[in-house]
Amino acid sequence: MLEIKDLKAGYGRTEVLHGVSVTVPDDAVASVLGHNGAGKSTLLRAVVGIIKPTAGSILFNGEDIAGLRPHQRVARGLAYVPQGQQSFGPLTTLENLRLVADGRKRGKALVDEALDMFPALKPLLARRAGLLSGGQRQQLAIARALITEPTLLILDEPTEGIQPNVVAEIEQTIMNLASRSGMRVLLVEQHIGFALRAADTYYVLAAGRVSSSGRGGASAAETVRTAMLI
Amino acid sequence: MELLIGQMFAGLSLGSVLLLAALGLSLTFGQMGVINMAHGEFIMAGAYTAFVVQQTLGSAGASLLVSLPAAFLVGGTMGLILEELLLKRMYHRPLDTLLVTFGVSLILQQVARDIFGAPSVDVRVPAWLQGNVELLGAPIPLTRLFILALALTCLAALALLLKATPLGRRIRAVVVNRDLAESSGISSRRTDQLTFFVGSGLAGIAGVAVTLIGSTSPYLGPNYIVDAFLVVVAGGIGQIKGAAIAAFALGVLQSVFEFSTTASIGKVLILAAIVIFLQVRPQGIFTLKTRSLA
Amino acid sequence: MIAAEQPHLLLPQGEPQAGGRRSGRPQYLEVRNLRVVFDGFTAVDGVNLDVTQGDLRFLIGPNGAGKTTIIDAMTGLVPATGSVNHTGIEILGRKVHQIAKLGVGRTFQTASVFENLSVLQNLDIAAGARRRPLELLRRGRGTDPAVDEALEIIGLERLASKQAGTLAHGQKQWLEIGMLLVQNSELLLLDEPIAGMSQDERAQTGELLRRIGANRITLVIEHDMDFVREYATSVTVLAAGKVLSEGSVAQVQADPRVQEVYLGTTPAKGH
Amino acid sequence: AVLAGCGSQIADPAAAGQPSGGTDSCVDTSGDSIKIGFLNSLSGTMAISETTVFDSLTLAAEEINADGGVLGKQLEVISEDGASEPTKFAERAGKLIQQDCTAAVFGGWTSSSRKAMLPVFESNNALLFYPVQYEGLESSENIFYTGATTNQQIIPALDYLAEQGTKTIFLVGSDYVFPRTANKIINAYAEAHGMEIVGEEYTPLGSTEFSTIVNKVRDSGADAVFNTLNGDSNVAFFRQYTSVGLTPDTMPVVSVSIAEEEVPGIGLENIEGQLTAWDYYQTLDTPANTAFVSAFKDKYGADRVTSDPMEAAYTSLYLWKEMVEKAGSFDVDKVQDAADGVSFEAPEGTVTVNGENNHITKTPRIGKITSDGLIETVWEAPEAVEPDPYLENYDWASGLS
Amino acid sequence: MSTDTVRSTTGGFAARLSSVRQSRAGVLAGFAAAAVLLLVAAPALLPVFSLGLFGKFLCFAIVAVGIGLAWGRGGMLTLGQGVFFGLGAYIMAMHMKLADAALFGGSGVPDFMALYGTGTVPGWWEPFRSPVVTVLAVVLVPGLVALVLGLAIFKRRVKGAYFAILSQALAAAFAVLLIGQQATTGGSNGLSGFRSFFGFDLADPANKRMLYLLTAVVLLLVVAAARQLMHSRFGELLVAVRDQEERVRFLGYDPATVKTVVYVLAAVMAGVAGALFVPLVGIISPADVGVTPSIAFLIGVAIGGRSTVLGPVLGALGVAIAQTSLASSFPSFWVYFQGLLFVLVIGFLPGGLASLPAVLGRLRRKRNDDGGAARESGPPTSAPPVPPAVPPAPAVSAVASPLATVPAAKELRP
Ligand SMILES: Nc1ncnc2c1ncn2[C@@H]1O[C@H](COP(=O)(O)OP(=O)(O)OP(=O)(O)O)[C@@H](O)[C@H]1O
Ligand SMILES: Nc1ncnc2c1ncn2[C@@H]1O[C@H](COP(=O)(O)OP(=O)(O)OP(=O)(O)O)[C@@H](O)[C@H]1O
Ligand SMILES: NC(N)=O
Ligand SMILES: [Mg+2]
Ligand SMILES: [Mg+2]
Repeated sequence: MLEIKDLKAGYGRTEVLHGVSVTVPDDAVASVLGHNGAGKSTLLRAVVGIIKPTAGSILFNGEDIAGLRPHQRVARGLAYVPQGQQSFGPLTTLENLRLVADGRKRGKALVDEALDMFPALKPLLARRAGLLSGGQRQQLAIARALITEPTLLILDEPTEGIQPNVVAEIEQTIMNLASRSGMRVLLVEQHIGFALRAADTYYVLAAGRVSSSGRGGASAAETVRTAMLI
Repeated sequence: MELLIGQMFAGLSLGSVLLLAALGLSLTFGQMGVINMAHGEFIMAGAYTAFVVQQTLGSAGASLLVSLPAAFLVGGTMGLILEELLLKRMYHRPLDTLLVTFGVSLILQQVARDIFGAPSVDVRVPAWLQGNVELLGAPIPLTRLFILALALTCLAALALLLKATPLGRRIRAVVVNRDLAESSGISSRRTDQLTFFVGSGLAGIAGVAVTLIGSTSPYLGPNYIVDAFLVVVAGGIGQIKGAAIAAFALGVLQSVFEFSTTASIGKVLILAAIVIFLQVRPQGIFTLKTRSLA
Repeated sequence: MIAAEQPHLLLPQGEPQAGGRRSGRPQYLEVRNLRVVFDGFTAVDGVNLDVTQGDLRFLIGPNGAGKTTIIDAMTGLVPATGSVNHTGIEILGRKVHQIAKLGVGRTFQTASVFENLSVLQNLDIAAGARRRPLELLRRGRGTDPAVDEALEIIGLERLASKQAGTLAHGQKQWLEIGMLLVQNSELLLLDEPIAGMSQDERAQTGELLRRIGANRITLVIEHDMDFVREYATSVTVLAAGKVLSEGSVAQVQADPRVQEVYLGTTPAKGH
Repeated sequence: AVLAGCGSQIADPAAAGQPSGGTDSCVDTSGDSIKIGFLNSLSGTMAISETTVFDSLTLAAEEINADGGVLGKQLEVISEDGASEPTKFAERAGKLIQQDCTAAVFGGWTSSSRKAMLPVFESNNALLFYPVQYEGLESSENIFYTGATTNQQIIPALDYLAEQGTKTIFLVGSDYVFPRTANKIINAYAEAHGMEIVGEEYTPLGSTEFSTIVNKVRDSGADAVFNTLNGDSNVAFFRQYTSVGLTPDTMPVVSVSIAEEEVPGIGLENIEGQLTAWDYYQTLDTPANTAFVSAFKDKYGADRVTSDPMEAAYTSLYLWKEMVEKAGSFDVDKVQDAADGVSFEAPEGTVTVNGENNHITKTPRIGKITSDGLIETVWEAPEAVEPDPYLENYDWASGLS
Repeated sequence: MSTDTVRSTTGGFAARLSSVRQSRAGVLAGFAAAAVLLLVAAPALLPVFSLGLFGKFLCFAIVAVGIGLAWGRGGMLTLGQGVFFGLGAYIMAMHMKLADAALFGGSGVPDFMALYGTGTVPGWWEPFRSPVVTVLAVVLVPGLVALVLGLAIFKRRVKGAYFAILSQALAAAFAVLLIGQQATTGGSNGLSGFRSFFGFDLADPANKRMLYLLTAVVLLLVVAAARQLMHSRFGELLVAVRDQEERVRFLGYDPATVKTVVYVLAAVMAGVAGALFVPLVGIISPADVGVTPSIAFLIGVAIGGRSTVLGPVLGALGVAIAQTSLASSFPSFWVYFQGLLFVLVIGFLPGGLASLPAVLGRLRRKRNDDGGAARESGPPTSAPPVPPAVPPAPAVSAVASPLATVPAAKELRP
């Protein structure tokens, strides 16, 4: 599904990723873990196309998408929820959703489905997204991503700032989608528990390189903790 | 009485000219954050389009109607070129766009001078717009009525575009956060181009309108640019209805000031009024509140 | 890293404890009937809150409960009614910068630092609000010892001359905490300070909070219950703009209403 | 060093500011050519008008050179751009005098450009030839005024209106020195002649919004409008004037700053039949004018027109030639001494320099804009009028200066 | 200055923070060289006319230093410096008119007032008969006006494009107001025809030289002051306010005060420049104070490098010289040229010529990794707008350090 090979990328003169290879197999969820500043978000930004890699390749369903602009990648089935509860502030919650639903055949239905998944948004439809609380904005961001009916959902710390019982729901939603609709997930997550429960494969990123990787599942937790301590 | 009605209408009519000049800006400035000082020259391009169309078609009546869409295209295309060549790399430095486009406006004025010559050219008013109708004894020029109607039509069309169409949503989304828009599947380039095309096209239409009442010369732009920006600022950036209210308010206010004092003092008073107004509402008539630093 | 002879300016001895440390005349925060209304929507609805110096108080509650809004109100960002008393001084109704001068410091849910200045310059500016005008005009020669120490505490020494805009998310949050430290705030308001940090970084941050909280009034907003359990000395639960429950971590965790609206009926263990 | 740099303090005000020995002219008369300067706005808002003056100055220089030059020397023209800014005019004048060492400078249009240059020419004891009608109340040893002063344009226009039975006048002008001073004179005239000024309005230069003014004009019911608007404002004014139903028949407008080249831009339908006041029109039927117009069209194209300031500029260069040849020298003092009485067969008729005030005699003419876009004379003074910049010969004007 | 801090990893924070100190000797040497050039070489080499012209350029350079502070460092795009320039200039001109009238006229009434006005001196002119009041007013009036405007504008958090447009409208209104008051301000003619300057005969070349020297000294002082300010803590604070005004509040500063201080400074510089301009040039008119001259002040600043100390000065001088030499020979070409300068420099070299070495260096490096097309839409929003400035090559750094840049403002979107 997604194959990242020897990816190098950074900002201006500073290289952040020094040759990272990460694969999301056709039937799996992959988690990326790592410290603050390890380059996790940078990796996702490169996959989505917000920054331009200086070397390496990104194959999506066999096609090298490294030269495509982000919206073209979205059209091919990628969806991205960036870190930091981003949304379109001056637009209302509903407009945020319709924005991505526009031009899709099932647009209207997709918005409704997303709202069913995040019922907390329903009373907020007419409020401008810029006025929502952090957690509300984050739910909106995930809902927006799901409306594009992605085949690969890329999430950057999706549960950051979300209340515990909703975290559990989000976790459940994502895992359900992955197993039922065949949507694949590339997840950056600091909660080792969630990251590994969800993941079939995990990668630990340290200082811009993959320092360890393996099969997911709760049993991997110890290995990952040790890997991250070094 | 007669004079009073005449003056009321003069205010509205001045407001409609201001609104036409400012509508496009409320898109390119209000929505996209570009401070396009060449907007005045796009207006000028619209005016010269009316001239060229009239030279080609001969008939003033038909040519006015042809000029409107033609000027929209000409203004829009110039905007597109400007966006593509320069502005697209400057969205993160809005203040710099002011200076770059000031340079562009100098160049465009000189280009117009080199093509059409320095003296103003004559765009004839079609027969059906010559003269006036009487309203309780006050003559209401048909040209002014036409401009008022044109401004209101453009206003309605633009408001509809922004509020109720997918393009409108995109325009508003892209300006907030390009990267997020891109990664939500929106082509920010396409959206920027369309927005700028429409905004600059509106300047072209304004240009056709002003040929009916003023001169068509290379130096037409600077007459409108400062006032047009003031309208957008007073209305609240990105607020179409704010711009509309501000335009008519300024129009009426100016004609009152001008009537009771002189044109020069009137201009100064208008500015003082705006500064005082911004003390009360620093973000203009309408504002979008956002939270803390988010 | 700190030379032994250098006195610790920012880190007091001791640990925070429930109800605060009451040696001498302690500082305190007393919030009474705080109310914030946005166009008819009541985001904070008559909140009372008492925090004493040395207490590490956590503020939890569902998304949209009004936690950030409370901090916004206390720092002058949104208009509010009621009273916020910081050790005898009413701070409600003052301007943002005046409140900051009274020793109230905050961080933001989305980290916000001066992106074009270096880490060091960020700290230097934060340290400088109390400088006299003439001092401002002189070159920032010899750095404040407090700045040096803060840099060490937040672990960014190696990045001291890096532009703050290029820091990773979590690093910015540390920098913000460092800025609070050098700012010499007595009342710390931290909005989700560990969001986006890895487990061990959370632990480090927790320890840091514990150390700096011992002689300060500290109010932390957080959703990570593991973290709350580990470091909170007391907890206030907010829901729909009202205080729902207050007490020790164990107390509020046991409160069925808290479980219902916030934790989930089967508390996720260490998600 | 700084103290040593201090120059003279003013001990004797009478002597100070006068050209001292230190400002000796650097004009080089040794070669077989002589330098002169043209100083016009070739850029900026005034370029529209001033380039036409530049064109006719250039024509005159070429003709003179083809005819053997001045005192046998070919004219070498140095042209500078005043850029429509008074400061620039002052600076460039300084350059033409001090750095280029020209024998005389020709140009300027707005009163502000002239006022800016005046001290420069006086303190350097150099010569400026200024070719545009202006507000009068000035005369300098160092400036020759070849455009009309008020008694050669404004007062005749008022006389004409009075003769037509005009009782009430509305004044409309651009907000600068010429219109304001002209209107002061008109007010004094009106008072003395039993006319009433029913309105006086100014708009900023370049203004295009005239609804209010046009409403006021219409409401005033004046017999005529006296228009001192400048440039593009005229286009807007006349368009809006006609759109409220005002016509030359109902309320004629006399304009003193609209010349032949401005008519097309205003649009014939808006201005045909309105009046102007000048001393020259392209349609004048004199041999000198026929030659001038055809030479001009030969050089610049058949579609170009000639106007009063162009003619005055053309004339100014010839007048200087006559003065120099009469003095037999390029020396400023000698030219000044020789100036009085020098005359030239100009396109507008014979003009003669008045050595008292350095203005020239001119023949005022009222014109009417015709259907071919030119201006035909409808009234002209029986003979050339002596210049009277301070209106000393008009009792009613005694309070003006 | 952040540029050379990058490399020094040892030596303690103090050295890092004030790394500019290392080039102190170089700066002093440069300053001395500039002083010699301006105060000794130029008066010796240039003829009086050119010296006067050059003096006028120095006036523009003084204005430019203030704009560099307000715009380059403070992020306040002030399109209305003409107002302050004009205030200083008109105050000086009024004094000179009155002094001339007293010296030469007898009546004590300036010539133009007799012509266009009532023939009496209006009350608000009277204070400027006094040389002391005049000199004080030249500094205080623009400063006070800026103070009032600044407080009104910045306290109400009017900023960014709002501020720019408002300041531009102010310039327009100021010019219109001056033109409208012909009887007392000379209208569009302005004030001109001065003969004496504080009792010195303006026709005397020695006095012209003295005026020039005075201007040069003022410029040197202004540059020194600006440099000190930029490298002080206040300078850093200013950058912080420019980039994130809201955040600064939470540290206990009032950004409105910070901005007002700089705005007032810039206004005073413009006012003093205006006051020097009048005796040097011999005229001040509304055409020198309106929208166009106000924007023209900016172009040199942008070209030289807005956020540097010397950039604005060199830029202003360069543009003025280029204009004088090119404009007259090719008037319409100059318009194109000027337009292109704006477009090219601001569009493609926002750091001005001062950033040219860094930019060239970056281009050279970029040549090898030129592929892909993904980043057309500019850097990610979290990134600083201009890539971090590159440390200059060690050999250059001492010399170039006065020009060292802080990356251009990240302007908050309105
Ligand atoms: N816009 C930027 N410009 C320059 N450098 C950046 C930028 N964003 C991030 N970096 C640098 O890249 C490195 C990796 O950052 P990244 O955001 O990818 O880390 P991360 O692993 O996502 O950390 P976190 O868990 O805190 O989100 C950091 O050292 C950071 O300083
Ligand atoms: N300016 C505003 N106008 C209208 N509603 C607002 C405004 N600011 C906040 N709100 C609303 O007030 C409520 C409280 O928001 P607040 O940010 O305080 O929540 P929170 O408790 O911090 O949530 P989170 O944990 O998700 O960050 C939310 O429903 C939010 O949408
Ligand atoms: N002299 C004039 N017309 O300004
Ligand atoms: Mg990250
Ligand atoms: Mg919150």
